[in-house]
Amino acid sequence: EIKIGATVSATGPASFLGDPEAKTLEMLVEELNAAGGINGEEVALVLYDDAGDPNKARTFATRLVEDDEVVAIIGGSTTGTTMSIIAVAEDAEIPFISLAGAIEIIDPVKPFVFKTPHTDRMACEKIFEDMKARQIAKIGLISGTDGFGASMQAQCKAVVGNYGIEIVADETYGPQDADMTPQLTNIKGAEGIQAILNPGFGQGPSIVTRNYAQLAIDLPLYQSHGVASDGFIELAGAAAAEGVRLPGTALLVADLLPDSDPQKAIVAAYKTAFEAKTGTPVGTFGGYAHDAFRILTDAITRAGSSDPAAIRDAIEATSGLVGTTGTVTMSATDHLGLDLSAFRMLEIKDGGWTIVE
Amino acid sequence: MLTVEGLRSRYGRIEVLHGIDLRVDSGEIVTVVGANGAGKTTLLRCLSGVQPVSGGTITFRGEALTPVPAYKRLRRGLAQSPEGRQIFTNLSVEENLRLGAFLFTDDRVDKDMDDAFQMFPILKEKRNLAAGGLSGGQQQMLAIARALMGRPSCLLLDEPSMGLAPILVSQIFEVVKGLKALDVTVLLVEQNAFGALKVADRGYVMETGRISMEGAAAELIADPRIREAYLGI
Amino acid sequence: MSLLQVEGLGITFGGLRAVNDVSFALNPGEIVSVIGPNGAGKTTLFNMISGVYQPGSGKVKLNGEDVTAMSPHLLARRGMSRTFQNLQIFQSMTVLENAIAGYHLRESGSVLADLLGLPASRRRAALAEEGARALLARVGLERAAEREAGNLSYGALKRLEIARALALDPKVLLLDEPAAGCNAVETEEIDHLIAEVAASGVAILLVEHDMKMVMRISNHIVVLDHGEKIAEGDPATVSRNPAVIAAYLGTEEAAHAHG
Amino acid sequence: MSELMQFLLSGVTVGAVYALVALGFTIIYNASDVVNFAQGEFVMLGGMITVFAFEAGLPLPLAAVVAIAVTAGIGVALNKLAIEPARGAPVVSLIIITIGASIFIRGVTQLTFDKQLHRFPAFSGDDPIQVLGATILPQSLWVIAGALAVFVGLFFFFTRTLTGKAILATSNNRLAAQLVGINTNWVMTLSFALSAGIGALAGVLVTPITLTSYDVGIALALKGFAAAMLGGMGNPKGALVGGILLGLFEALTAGYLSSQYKDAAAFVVILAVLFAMPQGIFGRKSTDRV
Amino acid sequence: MMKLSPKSATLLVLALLIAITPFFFPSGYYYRVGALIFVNGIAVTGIVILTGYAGQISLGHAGFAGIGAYACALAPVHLGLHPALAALLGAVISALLAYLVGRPILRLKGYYLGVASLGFGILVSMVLANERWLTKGPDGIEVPDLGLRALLKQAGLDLSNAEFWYAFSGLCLLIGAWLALNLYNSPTGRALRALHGSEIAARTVGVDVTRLKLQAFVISAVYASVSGSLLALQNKFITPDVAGYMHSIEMVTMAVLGGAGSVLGAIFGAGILTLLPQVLTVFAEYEQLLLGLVMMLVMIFMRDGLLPSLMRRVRGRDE
Ligand SMILES: Nc1ncnc2c1ncn2[C@@H]1O[C@H](COP(=O)(O)OP(=O)(O)OP(=O)(O)O)[C@@H](O)[C@H]1O
Ligand SMILES: Nc1ncnc2c1ncn2[C@@H]1O[C@H](COP(=O)(O)OP(=O)(O)OP(=O)(O)O)[C@@H](O)[C@H]1O
Ligand SMILES: [Mg+2]
Ligand SMILES: [Mg+2]
Repeated sequence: EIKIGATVSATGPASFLGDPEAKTLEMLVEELNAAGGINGEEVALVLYDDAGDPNKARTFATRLVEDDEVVAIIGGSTTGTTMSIIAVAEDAEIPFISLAGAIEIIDPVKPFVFKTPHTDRMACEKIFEDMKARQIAKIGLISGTDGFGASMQAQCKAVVGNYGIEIVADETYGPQDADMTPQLTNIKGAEGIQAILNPGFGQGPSIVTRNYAQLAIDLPLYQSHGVASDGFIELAGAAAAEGVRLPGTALLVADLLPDSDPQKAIVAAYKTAFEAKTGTPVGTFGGYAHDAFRILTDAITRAGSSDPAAIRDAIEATSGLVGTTGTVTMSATDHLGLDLSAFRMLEIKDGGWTIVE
Repeated sequence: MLTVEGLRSRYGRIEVLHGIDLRVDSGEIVTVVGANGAGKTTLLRCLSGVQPVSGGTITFRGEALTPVPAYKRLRRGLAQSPEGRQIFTNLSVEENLRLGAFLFTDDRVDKDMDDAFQMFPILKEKRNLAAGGLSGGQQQMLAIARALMGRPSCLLLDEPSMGLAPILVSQIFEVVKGLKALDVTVLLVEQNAFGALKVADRGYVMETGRISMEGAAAELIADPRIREAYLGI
Repeated sequence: MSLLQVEGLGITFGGLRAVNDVSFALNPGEIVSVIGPNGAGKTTLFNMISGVYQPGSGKVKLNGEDVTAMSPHLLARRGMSRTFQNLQIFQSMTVLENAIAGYHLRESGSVLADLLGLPASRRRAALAEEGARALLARVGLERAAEREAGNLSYGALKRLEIARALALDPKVLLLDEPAAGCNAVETEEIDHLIAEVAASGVAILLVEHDMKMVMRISNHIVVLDHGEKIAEGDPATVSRNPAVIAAYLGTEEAAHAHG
Repeated sequence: MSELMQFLLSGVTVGAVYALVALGFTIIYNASDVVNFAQGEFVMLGGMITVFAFEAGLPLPLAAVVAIAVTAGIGVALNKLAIEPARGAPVVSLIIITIGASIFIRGVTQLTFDKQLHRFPAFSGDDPIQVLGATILPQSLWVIAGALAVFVGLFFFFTRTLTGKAILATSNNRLAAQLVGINTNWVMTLSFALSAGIGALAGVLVTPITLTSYDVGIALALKGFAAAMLGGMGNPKGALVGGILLGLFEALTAGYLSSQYKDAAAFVVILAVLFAMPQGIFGRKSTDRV
Repeated sequence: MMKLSPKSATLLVLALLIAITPFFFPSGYYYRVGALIFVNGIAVTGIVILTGYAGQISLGHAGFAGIGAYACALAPVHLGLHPALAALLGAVISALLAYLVGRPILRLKGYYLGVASLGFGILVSMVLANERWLTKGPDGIEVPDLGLRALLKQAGLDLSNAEFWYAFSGLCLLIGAWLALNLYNSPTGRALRALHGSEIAARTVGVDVTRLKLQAFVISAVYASVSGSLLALQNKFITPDVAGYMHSIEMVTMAVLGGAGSVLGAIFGAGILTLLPQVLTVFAEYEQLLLGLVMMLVMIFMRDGLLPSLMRRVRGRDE
């Protein structure tokens, strides 16, 4: 039996991330064992819910390593929890695949730490590329004060200059706020503003989108991958969400992909299985866990052993593995293995997703 | 009317009433005297149901009272003016009185309130003041008046004269006497044993949780032991 | 100059003149009683003197120093101590601890010493405990020392308050109805205690409705009605005053007071 | 000008949400001196049950009524199963029980329903209404009207009815309340039913604006608590004014100063107000004398 | 046989528990949980002084934990202080801040004090989350190593990370408990409990209530700060969550659950609430539900807190 450990934020403020991640992992383990496991060996998943609390995450990581004696860890839904787990994994020399966005996780490279989501910075870059193409030069930013929003805000501000774009208004909202019209009113009134970007997750972006419609702001609205799921359209309301653009993964547009697309088969399979099992629409975040699990099992298979060091080496040698976020090719200097092509710029039209060419 | 037999009660593991036998007949005024800590208050608390009974029986108008929860005892006609006054400090004087008649919504409530104001005119003056702002003696008057608002057939008074000016002390005893005419039975716990025994028909002496003496009030007043131990004469 | 001087003290509560222009003086070893009908303003007067209420007008002088509206803990330092008509007991502490609390000013040192449990701090605490036990014996509560104070009967609590107030070793002691809830015999005991304390040179200001006690031990009586001083003098004079009889004593009590 | 108007409208909308939660606190507090930290869960339940009843095919009004009734029932159960058995326990212990209850309710909700965000349609559509160059959603008007209606009802209840007085009497002096014939257990049951019902009503009204999920309760409870303290705990007037003021502070700070520190600014104002008025704006001083 | 004072008995029990339990630890993970219990125990001991002794409610003490934690993250980097000194600096800053904040808010009573302190805690956690330039924002910041373990290793005592923090936090807890127990029966402790019972009576016996409350607030803030520092140093990483209101409420809950009036009780409460989530992981989905249920049941059946109620029951059987 091969023991894989995971700690994700299945409850708490980051349950938007952790809940689909947990469900995905459970589903994939079942699938894998039904198909005969890895090299004939069963896989056991030890899954903990750290509720988004970094302190708990560290305790669970210790528990996974010391008590459950797992061969690798997946998890850390947020950057905070990930950073807590890293110290433990590095100490114990157990491979760890993170599901969080920050670039600090893999830059600088730490021997035993990997991650699957494209970085927040890449999301910003994808958005700014699209803005640049539309000749937008002045934008307003409105982000949540939670870890996701704050990290996106910082990363976007760091790279925005590269695209000749200027942020002329920068506002935030609390993760549980009920009304963002004051912030939007201020942004709307900023000199020469051409578009608004709202990185965040949870209810915030839905409320922003609705307030946007309420105030009849007719500037392009960009959201982030934080809300890349069908749920967002429903919560924001199809009318209000019309025309919203965001960088998403292939997962959301599985049916729109041409058959030639290498990701098509993978994302379609995951989407069908997940939606059948849980009854909830797939989203980007479950996809991260999906990819992490694929990378790990692929590595264990190739390593032909469940020795952590061997697994680590095999993960680093991952090449051309197709996941929901993109095609992963890792190296000793790149523990992420994705490029910007992992993202697709999506636009909401008539209550559904379309791919922006 | 009220019969107590072998009543025991305890706070935690410490028993403070060790089997009290006591009887109050209809229309009677009965007083209980005793030193500090004898258990007088505890006895009254048992009667009104706010103190658990660990043994013995209480019978009121022929029915066992022990299983009746405190809030239902007033319905049966048993009202109490408790030790420490226990008024609703945050409510106005008038609201206190109105709540005294919580069980009633008829016109008599207003009349009773007028009677109460007549008995203690100061309460009328202060009717809109939060009761917590009253002076000690005024609060005592309110506690008595509130108990009367419940139209009791049997009234339990715990040291009603405490904190009252001398002129009012005599008035209170007059009121107690007057209740007799209204057919209200009274069980009176008093430190002013002299005054209490003078208005009472019968009396009990309580010592550390037991009844040590009982008899007609006139006899007790004359008893030298009582005179020395409680009347200080 | 008297030890405690009250000059023209007054206060109003939402239009009601609870106390108006009351003056008197109190000397060491003297017992001055304040009497008057319910609501006359006696407790309010006490509250102003002891810094619980801020007087609207007038002055309180202690040992010649103006202490009007001074915070109670500072008054305590200057030797003033009191009991309460509405009991103020530290309910969840033991009887003994309640009494020791009265030694606060004499036993307390620095927090740091207390945190570290330094011998000096422990020594002071031990002294306070010794004194407190003696005081409890004096009010007849020695056997209840280890009981939780909230569990005592009303009369016992009254006596505990007196013990606590005495623990301060006060120069001026304010007692608000110390005998309420005590029978005639118990009242006499308190009576003796107060007389003893006064004899040791403490100035005592007393509010009490038990006329026997008041007449027996007071050197001087101040009578309040509706917040105003309506009479004052020695017990005999006051108890004969028709205004006092009408407002407060009633004819029966007045007869008692003489007989 | 129209900016200010927009800030004010936003503030009043959010403030009405807080006020509704704060109003829910008043009854249980008035009956028992306990701040019920599960109040936010009542709001959450109101929203969640409506969502699922609505999705199950009930018409929205009926779904809302079901949600309010069920939540009131849960309030009663909470009292019967957890508060009443702990009778006589210190107030802090009761508060911990309500915290436990809130965690428990959240856990059960997450199991019975799910962890997703939900909403149901606004009662009168989503077309904004223009007011002096600013806009407000019709649903906000519903929330504001709801807060006002609950306020009026509670105000009348506590000042004019004997039952209302009985509730106040119970918290003021439970022993005396029993002596005058008040069934204090029943008073507690009634208070929990009413509080829970009001909480659920709040949930029904605000969900189209704020969305709901199993864990929205904590934040709402916290803001409602702050609002209630600002206005003066236990007083319906205080809950209403405190809620609206808190909403306005937040909106104006977000609009004119810094959206990052708007919550902080709101608390600074609360501190300042409490400094001047230690019992909140309408709180009454306790009148116990010594 | 000499009769132990309650203070010595408590300390002895605590010391024995800390020393003996490791013999039953099957893996390093148990040391980690133990260390967390001790860290929480320290914070909760502070709450005992403030709430259990003096009767003042705080819903913002995590703010001080945050200051203690971030001092350890920031002072070594920006001021070049050794982490141990940084913790000390954190404690000093916490004490100062508690003094400044406490002066105005301690005039408030009950829930009003609760909401004011809650505001303070939220303010701290907002600053920690929002001032990215200093604190790196909500995603957290690294904390340098204390270096003590390396020193011990040189001295020939080679402890694993978890073992070291178990021992070190345990020692700190013992010291903290010792101080708090000293306080209980001291003049100051008595005065604190007196003002809890009746403020006005405390004043009339000469207690400077304002000053004393402030002292209790400052002392408890230092406890919270030390607890935060230990957590940060142990985890070598800290996020603003440490200052969040959930953490404040958790502290109070631990204290009340175990028995806010007694040091040992409160530490017991810290133990239970730290262990519970670890035990409940086997019930995965039901964890929250069970946690809430346990909290309710304990308070219903042991209204004065776990330990005092248990002790009473044991004693009751003796007689
Ligand atoms: N809440 C309580 N817990 C424990 N013991 C109590 C409690 N209340 C009273 N007692 C004890 O019970 C005994 C009887 O008290 P009770 O109050 O009935 O006396 P009492 O006769 O009314 O005295 P008093 O004249 O002083 O009012 C006393 O020894 C008292 O200490
Ligand atoms: N805080 C307050 N608010 C309103 N009225 C008050 C307040 N304090 C005192 N009063 C009023 O002032 C008057 C004097 O009260 P005080 O308590 O001083 O009387 P007292 O002489 O001590 O009476 P008693 O003998 O009954 O104790 C009373 O009429 C009382 O109602
Ligand atoms: Mg009594
Ligand atoms: Mg008085």
